[in-house]
Amino acid sequence: AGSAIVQATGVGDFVVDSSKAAGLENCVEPTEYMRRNHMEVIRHQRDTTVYGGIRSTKHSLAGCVECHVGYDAQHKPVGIDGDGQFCAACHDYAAVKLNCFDCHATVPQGEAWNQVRATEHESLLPGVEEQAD
Amino acid sequence: MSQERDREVNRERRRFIGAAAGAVAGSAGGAGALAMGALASSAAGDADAAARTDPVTDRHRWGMFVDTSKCADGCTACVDACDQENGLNLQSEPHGDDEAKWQNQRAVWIRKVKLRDQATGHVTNLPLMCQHCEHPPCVDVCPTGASFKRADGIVMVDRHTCIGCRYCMMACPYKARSFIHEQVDQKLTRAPRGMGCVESCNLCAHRLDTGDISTACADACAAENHHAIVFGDLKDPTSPVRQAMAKQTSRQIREDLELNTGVRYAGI
Amino acid sequence: MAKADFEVPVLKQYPEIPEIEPGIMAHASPYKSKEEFQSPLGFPGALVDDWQDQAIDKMGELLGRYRSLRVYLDSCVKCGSCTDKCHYYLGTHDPKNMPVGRQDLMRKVYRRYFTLAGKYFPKLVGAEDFTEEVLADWYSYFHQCSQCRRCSVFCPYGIDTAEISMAAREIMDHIGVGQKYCNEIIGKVYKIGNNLGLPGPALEDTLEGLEEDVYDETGVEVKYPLDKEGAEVLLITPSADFFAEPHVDGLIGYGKVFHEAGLSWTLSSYASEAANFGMFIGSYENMRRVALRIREAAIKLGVKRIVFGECGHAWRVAYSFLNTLAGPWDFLDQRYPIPQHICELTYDLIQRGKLNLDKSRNDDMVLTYHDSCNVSRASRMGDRPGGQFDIPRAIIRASCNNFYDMDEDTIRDRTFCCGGGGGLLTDDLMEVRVKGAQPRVEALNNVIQEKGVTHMAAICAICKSQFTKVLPYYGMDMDQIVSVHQLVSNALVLTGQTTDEDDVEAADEAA
Amino acid sequence: MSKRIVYREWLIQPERYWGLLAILAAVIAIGGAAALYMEHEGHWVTGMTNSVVWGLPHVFAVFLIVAASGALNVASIGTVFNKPSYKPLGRLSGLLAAGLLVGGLLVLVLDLGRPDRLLVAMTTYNFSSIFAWNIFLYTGFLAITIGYLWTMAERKGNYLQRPVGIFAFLWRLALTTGTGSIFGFLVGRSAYDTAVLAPMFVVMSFAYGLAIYMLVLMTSFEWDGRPIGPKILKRLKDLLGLFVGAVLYFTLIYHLTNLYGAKHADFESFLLLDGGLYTLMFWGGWVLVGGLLPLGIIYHPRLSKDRNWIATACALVIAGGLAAMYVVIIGSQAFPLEMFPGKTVLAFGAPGDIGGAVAPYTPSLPELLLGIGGVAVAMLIVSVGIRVLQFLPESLSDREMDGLAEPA
Amino acid sequence: MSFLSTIYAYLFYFAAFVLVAGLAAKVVQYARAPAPLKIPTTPAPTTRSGVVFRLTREVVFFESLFRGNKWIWIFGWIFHFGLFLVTLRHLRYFIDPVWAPIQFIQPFGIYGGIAMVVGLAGLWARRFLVDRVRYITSLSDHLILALLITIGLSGLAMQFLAHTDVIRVKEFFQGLYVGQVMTLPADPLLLLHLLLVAGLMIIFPYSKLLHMPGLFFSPSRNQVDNPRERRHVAGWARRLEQQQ
Ligand code: HEC
Ligand code: HEC
Ligand code: HEC
Ligand code: HEM
Ligand code: HEM
Ligand code: SF4
Ligand code: SF4
Ligand code: SF4
Ligand code: SF4
Ligand code: SF4
Ligand code: SF4
Repeated sequence: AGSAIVQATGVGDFVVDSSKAAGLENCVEPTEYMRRNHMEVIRHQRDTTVYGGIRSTKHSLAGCVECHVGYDAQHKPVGIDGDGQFCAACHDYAAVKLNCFDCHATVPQGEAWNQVRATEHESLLPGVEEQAD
Repeated sequence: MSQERDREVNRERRRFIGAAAGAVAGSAGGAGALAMGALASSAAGDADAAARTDPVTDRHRWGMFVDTSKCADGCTACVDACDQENGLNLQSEPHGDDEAKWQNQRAVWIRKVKLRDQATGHVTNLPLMCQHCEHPPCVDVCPTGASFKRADGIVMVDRHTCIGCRYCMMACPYKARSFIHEQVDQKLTRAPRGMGCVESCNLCAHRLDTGDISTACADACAAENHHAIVFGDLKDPTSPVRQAMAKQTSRQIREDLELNTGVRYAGI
Repeated sequence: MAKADFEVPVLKQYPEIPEIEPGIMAHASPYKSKEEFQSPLGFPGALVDDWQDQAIDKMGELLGRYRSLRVYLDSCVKCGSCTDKCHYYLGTHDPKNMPVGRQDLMRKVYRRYFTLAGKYFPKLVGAEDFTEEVLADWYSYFHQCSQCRRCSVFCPYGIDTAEISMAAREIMDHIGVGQKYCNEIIGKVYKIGNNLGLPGPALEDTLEGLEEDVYDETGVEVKYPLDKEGAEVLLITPSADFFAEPHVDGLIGYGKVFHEAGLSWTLSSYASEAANFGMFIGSYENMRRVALRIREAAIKLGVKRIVFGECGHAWRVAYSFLNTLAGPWDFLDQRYPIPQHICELTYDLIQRGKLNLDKSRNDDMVLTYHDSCNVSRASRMGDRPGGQFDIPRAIIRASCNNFYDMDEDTIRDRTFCCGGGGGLLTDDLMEVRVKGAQPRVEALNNVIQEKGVTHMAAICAICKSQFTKVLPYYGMDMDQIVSVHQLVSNALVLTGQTTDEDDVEAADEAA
Repeated sequence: MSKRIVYREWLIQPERYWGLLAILAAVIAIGGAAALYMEHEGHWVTGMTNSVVWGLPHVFAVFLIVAASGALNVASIGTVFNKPSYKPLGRLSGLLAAGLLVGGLLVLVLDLGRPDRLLVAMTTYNFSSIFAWNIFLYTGFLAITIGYLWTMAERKGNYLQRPVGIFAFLWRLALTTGTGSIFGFLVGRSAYDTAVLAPMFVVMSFAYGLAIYMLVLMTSFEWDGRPIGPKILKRLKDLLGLFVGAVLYFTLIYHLTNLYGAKHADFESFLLLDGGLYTLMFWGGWVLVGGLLPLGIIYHPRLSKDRNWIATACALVIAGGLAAMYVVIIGSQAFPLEMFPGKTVLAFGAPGDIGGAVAPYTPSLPELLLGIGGVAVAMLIVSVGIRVLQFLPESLSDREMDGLAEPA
Repeated sequence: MSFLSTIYAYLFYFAAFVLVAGLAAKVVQYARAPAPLKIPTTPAPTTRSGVVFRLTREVVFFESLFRGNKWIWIFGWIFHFGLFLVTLRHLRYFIDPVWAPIQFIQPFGIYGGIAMVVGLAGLWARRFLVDRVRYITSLSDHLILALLITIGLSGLAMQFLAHTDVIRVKEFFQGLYVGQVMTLPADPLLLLHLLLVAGLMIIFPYSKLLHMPGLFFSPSRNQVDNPRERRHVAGWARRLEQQQ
């Protein structure tokens, strides 16, 4: 799959068709900018999160994964660093080592407290209606 | 699969969460908005009550009070909850490792300790995790500054700069830290983890940062109706933790080191 | 101390790299050759009219003939590693005596006529036309190179300025600008058989004298045969060995060694010269012509082995080129190296315990050893790399008790030239010779001061002549230089030799 | 004109030299493979655990680093304390120091959990950490040693030799103190919580460094057929005796202070009486092999004149030194942290997790190979160094040395 | 496909042609020039494998230079080793899929780039500071250093200051293989970098950069020291023999 993706030209080459991103216009920053500078963006986000406790999703790695992760026929997410998947396809092509996923989840799984759990948690709070699971 | 497990935990949680609910009441709207995936809006004034857009400050210092007399023999709810919350249960013993050694090699953020007084024979139970020292020796010794104390008093490891030298483990008097000895295949988005770095209890920082003033271990203990762990802001006299400490005398483990720990114990 | 009409360099305790003084040696050039010396070698007698074109043509021809020249002229990156390695630069401070400076004299012409960049952007790459001034520089500075190859050792690409000097001299010879000293000598070899022009009878005389001397001294009849047909070994030795001091002591030594080994040997009056100045002028043809005399002599005398005496560049031509120039040597005994160095032969005998050496007989000397450049950097002895360093030292250590090496940076393959090699051993280049000897003499001076060294041994006729002449300029004695086989000769107790004590005993018995 | 010391490259036979390099390279390759294995699999393949976090590699690394500092002592004696007869020994001393340090650091780095982040370690510092300071101390030491070597070798730099030498000397003390303090500042651990540790490391460094230096000197001279006179040998071995004695003395002080601070009495009884392997290592390795035996040889009227015995003494000091490091580094981690005075720990986390008990530690093969690889790196640096550069004086015979002793 | 991309495409076709053809011509010329005499600088190896070992040491460690001058050696070696790493790292633009060892080398290539520039700076400094080297330096020597250092600095600037779209760069060069002109990102640094690289490729066969093939053809380094054992005669020398 990797080579098929890789051969194409124009912006958006690497975006996996089944991912959420495929249906959207632009990345979190202008795509041209992201192609060149995404590492700076997430690196900055990383420090903001770790030291400042700011976990906004705009530049967060979890955000990248969530939007860019591809899905298989069973609608199961495929690891974003898998062969031919978004990060890996591009990084393999450019031979840039990507070790983020040594630690980080490659599919959205047990997101930060706010993203999945808070929804349920919040329903327990007084004055908030319980939401369906 | 693990998502399902998360949900189950959540269902359980609903039964007991009432106690903590008051503290987070103000955040409900914000948390809800976040859950929709929208961008966090700046929660005016008190940023703690919602996902933050400003860096943490030293207006708070998070800490715990443990009443060892309430900690039940045989209970490990807090340990299990922490394992679930922080993905520690996803660790797997490397093929070929010695079982006993593995117990000593796997990451543990909180452990159940059982003591007997040599004089009286009295048995005490307590949960032991990172004490979030105000003057943390682990931070002092870390060569790269990967071990650090957040402005709000949480001591953590920035695992992007940790080189795995393990000097902090040598320095910590509480054996609170763990080194990841093996490759980790399964991980949660909220708890990244990888071989070669050191980690320890971070007071469930992801919860705090998204506006929830609770930790998995305290919640779990309460859920079991033991209420041995009380979590809160040590700087806020009205916080549950301060109120609990006001009622009982508490001590620090290894008080002689004068680390001014953020976790205090009654009954040791 | 010998008188000099130039400034003799001061010897320092530690070597110093001088600052450059451009042009300071431009005046020093050897006498030009004349018609009578040029024509026997096949060169024009005076500067030809279209010299420029002819020179460029010749250069083109040489570029096609010698890979070394081609590669060396292209490859230099001007790194500077060689700049402080030439003894002539160290002694004269003239930047054109830096090896790369010397090469550049030719390189700039090469670039101008043979490279794209030099043709179109001469300024950019420092290319220049071959003008009279350039030719004058060539004549001066290519005759201030002793072709010692020290620069080649330190050049990352092994660029050997000697090759370039040789080519330059060849080109100059071809346009009629030859050097008198070399070309005259080569002529003598063709005419008489050796550099010094000693005719056969004179040689016979000398050798008889030697036999008598040795007999007087030892009471043993050691023979020094000439033109003896059917001998086992043909000894080819520099003609200086026949009469110059200390060379002749070496020759005496060879004879004793042959005697002890029981080898029948002979010298040849036809090939009575080991030296081959054809190499100095870079002329393959002349070098070959000289070398072929040895082949002829060997065939005529019907010898089985060829052994070379102590001479540096002769050994280079013998070891490295003889097989190429005058081979194949299939008529000789293949069990021995062809040709063999006298040191190899002696060393072998020592190893096999065939020589009875009494070291104490050399106790009046504390020795050091000068690695002659052509031996160290252009040839070999024995069967392993570096044998040319170890074998002579082993012989010296076997023949005397007191031996110290000079500074490591100045010996073995980093040895400094004596300053007189490469066809510079002429009085018209005295200034160059004295200044060029400075680094070697400096190192020698250090061991003299520190280890109490009294004598320096060498295995090269040119070195020996050069030092006897130059050492006095530095306040040393001309006889501080000795032959290696002179030491062997001193220490060797011949079978049946009567020592002083023996004499007494013999007298007692007789009584 | 003052007398020159003539240095020569190491001129042993090429076969022998390349053979030596090949052996060292093979050992290094094995060590490298071991490191690669550890990094690839993770540290679970070592004997290390969350209780004993520093294993055998640290024993080797700390030993090498400490010895590096001590090895430079010989040069210091020559320049700083102006002992002319030590001057010819200076260059080798500098080279050996640099080599040992590089070897030690390499082991240290390869034992990191994330050696790929070395750049992080080199660019982000936490200045309250002794370890961070040590990174400066180590790299600085290397730079200064190289500079020092330059002042010794290059005549234009000779005039700087003394100031640089003094600076190097002070730096060296700081370095060993710093290395000692890595442990000294671990207040939580009974074994380390004492100020004597730093000076003890300083004298240990003198002893180990000198022992290694003497072995290297004697071997390299022997192989190349260069003479070492009995006088200089006697000087060196007397100095070794002095240092070994001092190590024993500080060992005594160390235990006395620990015993005096009553709260460490438990640890002392563990180490001195019932620590099993560690007790054995202490008495048998640290005290006997590393101290008493070598002293016996060094001051023995006859043995002390025999080169082979002197070499044996050096080897014993080295072996004892490794044992001492093992006891200091691993023994004190194995001993449980005392968190609850007056209480017995019945359980500490999940079964098998060591809290109140002595932690088990069995060094694994890869750790050992990595450590030995570091030693080989040091030796490789020294062998190549003396081969290609003029580090070794051509002779240390008494005749040569006498000339130097005269006031310049 | 922009105008600029087309220009660069043709520039690189031309440069590659000059480099390959020029170098090949030179190598053929060297190979065909006979070496009539044995002139290895001793102590020379006496076997072929010994020669390979010697040349390897020269290429990898610059052994002779090391013996000659430590300062030049340090800077020269740092530069070349850096250049070597950079070259390996750059292979990622030219091969697809990228070989594993090249992937592995990537991070080191960046250090290589820094080392290369540091080495060049040192080499350049000595051309001003050492009187002997100043004397032998011509304008072209300065220019080559300037060229390389600018290439290095523009590359590093792309790495650390203003990233370019590496993927497009690779696509551009991959396209050249099949005669397709892909769009080259119009980042000034990249264009400068590539322009100078093309310049380097063009001058390579006509400048002192020939030292690279030169080393392998240098008779004083590549000959086996066995003249006594084996007769060595060049073609023209044999003809000379036969004439007589
Ligand atoms: C809101 C969803 C969303 C999020 C979150 C997001 N992206 Fe994107 N990203 C996109 C879309 C949509 C595109 C394709 C744009 C296009 O085709 O022009 C894209 C394109 C890209 C590209 C260019 C790919 C190409 O083939 O040219 C990169 C690189 C990229 N994203 C990286 C990231 C990173 C890193 C993050 C995390 C900080 C991130 N994205 C987060 C939606 C997202
Ligand atoms: C050794 C483990 C490890 C590696 C490798 C690692 N991270 Fe992280 N990262 C973490 C942990 C742990 C956190 C969470 C810190 C917290 O929750 O306070 C984190 C958090 C982050 C965050 C903020 C959380 C989010 O989802 O946005 C970003 C961004 C991030 N890392 C980026 C990276 C990038 C980029 C890389 C690769 C270059 C990387 N990380 C490699 C462990 C790692
Ligand atoms: C358009 C192709 C492309 C995609 C898609 C892409 N990257 Fe990259 N990324 C690159 C390139 C190219 C570099 C290296 C740039 C360089 O070498 O200067 C890089 C570098 C990085 C770096 C810095 C690595 C280092 O060692 O410095 C990080 C971190 C990174 N990418 C993360 C990601 C993540 C996470 C994703 C997926 C969400 C991703 N990238 C998707 C092209 C891509
Ligand atoms: C087999 C490969 C090569 C070897 C063995 C080699 C070796 C050397 C050596 C020994 C030097 C002299 C020392 C110095 O000045 O740095 C040198 C100089 C130089 N090399 Fe190379 N080189 C090689 C390839 C290259 C290549 C591919 C380039 C260019 C792209 C290059 C560019 C240079 C330059 C510019 C100099 C001169 C530096 C100066 O002006 O000071 N080399 N090389
Ligand atoms: C056609 C050939 C070349 C192309 C396409 C090319 C392209 C590039 C690119 C895109 C970068 C930026 C890398 C990044 O941002 O990650 C870069 C960096 C660099 N380039 Fe080149 N380059 C070429 C040839 C060269 C040559 C011949 C040299 C050296 C003489 C060189 C030296 C460097 C250096 C030192 C860097 C910075 C370090 C690095 O990122 O590797 N490049 N080059
Ligand atoms: S959950 Fe509460 S009672 Fe149970 S072990 Fe933990 S602290 Fe004790
Ligand atoms: S308990 Fe240990 S890990 Fe936690 S802050 Fe204190 S010293 Fe650091
Ligand atoms: S292991 Fe990591 S966090 Fe601990 S001291 Fe070392 S670098 Fe710091
Ligand atoms: S606070 Fe959170 S991280 Fe810390 S022990 Fe409790 S559950 Fe674990
Ligand atoms: S061959 Fe000898 S004399 Fe000639 S330039 Fe080189 S070093 Fe000087
Ligand atoms: S050492 Fe060689 S390359 Fe360097 S300047 Fe001299 S001749 Fe040129």
